[in-house]
Amino acid sequence: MLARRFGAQWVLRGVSLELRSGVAAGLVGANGSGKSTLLRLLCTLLRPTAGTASVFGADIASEPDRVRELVGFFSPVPGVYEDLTAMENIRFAATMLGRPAGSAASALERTGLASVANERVRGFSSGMLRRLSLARLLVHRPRLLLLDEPYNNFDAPGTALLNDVIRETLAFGGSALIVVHDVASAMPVVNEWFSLTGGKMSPSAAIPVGSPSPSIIPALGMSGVLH
Amino acid sequence: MAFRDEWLRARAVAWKDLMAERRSKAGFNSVAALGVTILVLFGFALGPDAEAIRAAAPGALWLAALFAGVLAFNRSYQVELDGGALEPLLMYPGARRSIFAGKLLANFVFVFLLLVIVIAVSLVLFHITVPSTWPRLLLVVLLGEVGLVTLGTFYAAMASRSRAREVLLPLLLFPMLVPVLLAAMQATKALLVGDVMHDAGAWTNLLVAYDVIFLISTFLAFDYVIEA
Amino acid sequence: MTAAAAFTLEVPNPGRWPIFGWFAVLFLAGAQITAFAISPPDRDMGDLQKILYVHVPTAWNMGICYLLVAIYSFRFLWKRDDRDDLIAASAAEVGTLLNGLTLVLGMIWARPTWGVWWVWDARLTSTLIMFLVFAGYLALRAFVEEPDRRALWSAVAGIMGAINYPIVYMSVRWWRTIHQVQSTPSTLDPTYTFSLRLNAVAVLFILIYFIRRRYEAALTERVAEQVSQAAALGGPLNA
Amino acid sequence: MPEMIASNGYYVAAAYAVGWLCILGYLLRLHSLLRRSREALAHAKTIGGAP
Repeated sequence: MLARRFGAQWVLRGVSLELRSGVAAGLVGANGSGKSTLLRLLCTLLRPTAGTASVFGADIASEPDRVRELVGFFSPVPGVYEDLTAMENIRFAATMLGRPAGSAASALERTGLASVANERVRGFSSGMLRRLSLARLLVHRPRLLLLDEPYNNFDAPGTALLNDVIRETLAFGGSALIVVHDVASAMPVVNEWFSLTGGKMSPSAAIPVGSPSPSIIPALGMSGVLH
Repeated sequence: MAFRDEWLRARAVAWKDLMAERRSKAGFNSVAALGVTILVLFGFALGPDAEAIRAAAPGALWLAALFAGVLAFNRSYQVELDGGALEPLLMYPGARRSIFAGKLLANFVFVFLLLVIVIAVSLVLFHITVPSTWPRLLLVVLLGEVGLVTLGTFYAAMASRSRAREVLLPLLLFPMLVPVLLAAMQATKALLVGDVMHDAGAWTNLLVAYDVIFLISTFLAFDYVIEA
Repeated sequence: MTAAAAFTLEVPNPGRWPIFGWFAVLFLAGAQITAFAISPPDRDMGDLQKILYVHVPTAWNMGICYLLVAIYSFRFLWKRDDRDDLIAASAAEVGTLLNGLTLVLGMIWARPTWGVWWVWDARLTSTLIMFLVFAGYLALRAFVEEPDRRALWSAVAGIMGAINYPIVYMSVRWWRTIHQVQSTPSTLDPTYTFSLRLNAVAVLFILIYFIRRRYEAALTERVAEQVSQAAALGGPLNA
Repeated sequence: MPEMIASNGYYVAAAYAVGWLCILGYLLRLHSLLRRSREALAHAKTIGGAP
């Protein structure tokens, strides 16, 4: 029963979710319902006040290092260094992730930023910034994708690219948890839907479940292993 | 194996900080200018009498490095805070002390360049003749700088992320720096006159002890600081 | 919702602490009067020595406060219990008060004894440095609003500050010292040491009372903060 | 040198005065802090309507 308290307010009161590998789960909920808190807990940016969660067997509280290896967080804030060029940013990410330097070039290629690789990020448009953080995700190749409103101000090719990356991750046995308002864009990839209201999570029957394998998700504590 | 990864990560963090600093140029020039300004002010404060200025030179030199250095410490986290890059940095796997090590390295290089300027200017302004013991003096300057940069980078990790950072960093940092500054100033003073009293050695050993204590304690504490 | 309930903070009730408060004040008065009564006039210091009966105990108890700050800061880092954070903060505030008092009393003692208000001596200077270190600690707590971050950072600052005290003391001591060589109580005549210890215990009672009530106020304020936050963000805390 | 001894008396008196001033001052601060925090709690409870 994962919970996180800010001061007094239980932002998450007992979220239980078990995500099987190869599954992309869509998460909807009003603003302030704790969606991004859940993501930030899963990627070890926040410590849970109560309860546990494990990502592919790695417990977020006791084994944060293993979790960080497995989890990629795609947030609305790109979080890149404006004084560095696109290539320098991604190469820095590759070094920090222990990935080969060459992976930076191919990631920029794939996200269509090869032409601006040596330009400083300061002048980039918001769409280009999103591609840059997607490139960072490509270098990382995490097994669990945590996507926070990924489709916002992303053009059509960008959305297609993002869904490709999600499918590739599911293909190699990874999973994705996508916090989203724009349900339509996520429809092609998401096969389960959940809603989060008032810090509590429940399988959301309201949204038609378009998943090819409608597996019933037991409402186990988040301590259920995502495998 | 793990140590090599941590070193690679630390070096990458240091390189990133220094590159961002070099690109924004304004940073170093303004900090160096401040250091020189402080030296000049010391000259005015202590009056034209050469003897008085020469006696106060060690103190002036280290205080100029301190006040100018404080600006550099807060700035070193600004590169993360401006672009919201702190969270991605915290999400890379690997021990977080490599982030601290990287920032430490970058600040050490930055403050070293600052010290080169401050020392050169003070040699001129304060009519200091380079003593025969200058190698030991260089060692003391480096050891003093290690203490300054270690504590400065550590406390800036907190101050840079809270309100009124310009006030909070000096308030947290200066009292903690008293032992390091005291030892550095005394050793510098002794060595500037050729260490006739032979007490520079004692102060230098003290400086080494302080650096070790503060390096160990800040490396252990950094994980808690950066986690919040 | 037991998990949630375990983490909410209960409001402390004053209980019999106010009575202890009165007892501590009276005990201090009594200790000072006894010290006056039984202490023989010191040959050279005249009755200046009486200042030491309040200066030295205050200094000792200041040390105890800073030790408490370090202990509860460590406990907080280990257990992450908000109460430890609030105790450390209360001990730091009381410690800083005693620190300031020690400095003022030191100056009042230095003036007639050495003819100057301030003396760059090892103990006085390191006490002054500690005052500045914990002024920084209190400023850090004031500047950081977010409770979790404030607690974590002040725990670290408190520990680093406590580590620094012996270091500052040793370095200033080698720099110079004309302070009375730390006369271990045993070397002085017994009535003097008895008076010192009696007053030290008295100040200790005051210290305990101050910290406990300051902690009570801080905890009540934190619970109020939580209750109002919970209300504002929907639903009482342990619904 | 009676004058020397006499003036010492001022310093001793000053020391104890400062001592007690600090204690009484802090007691007042405690009193107001306790009162204010209890008021804040009562106020918070009325808004929250917590049980």
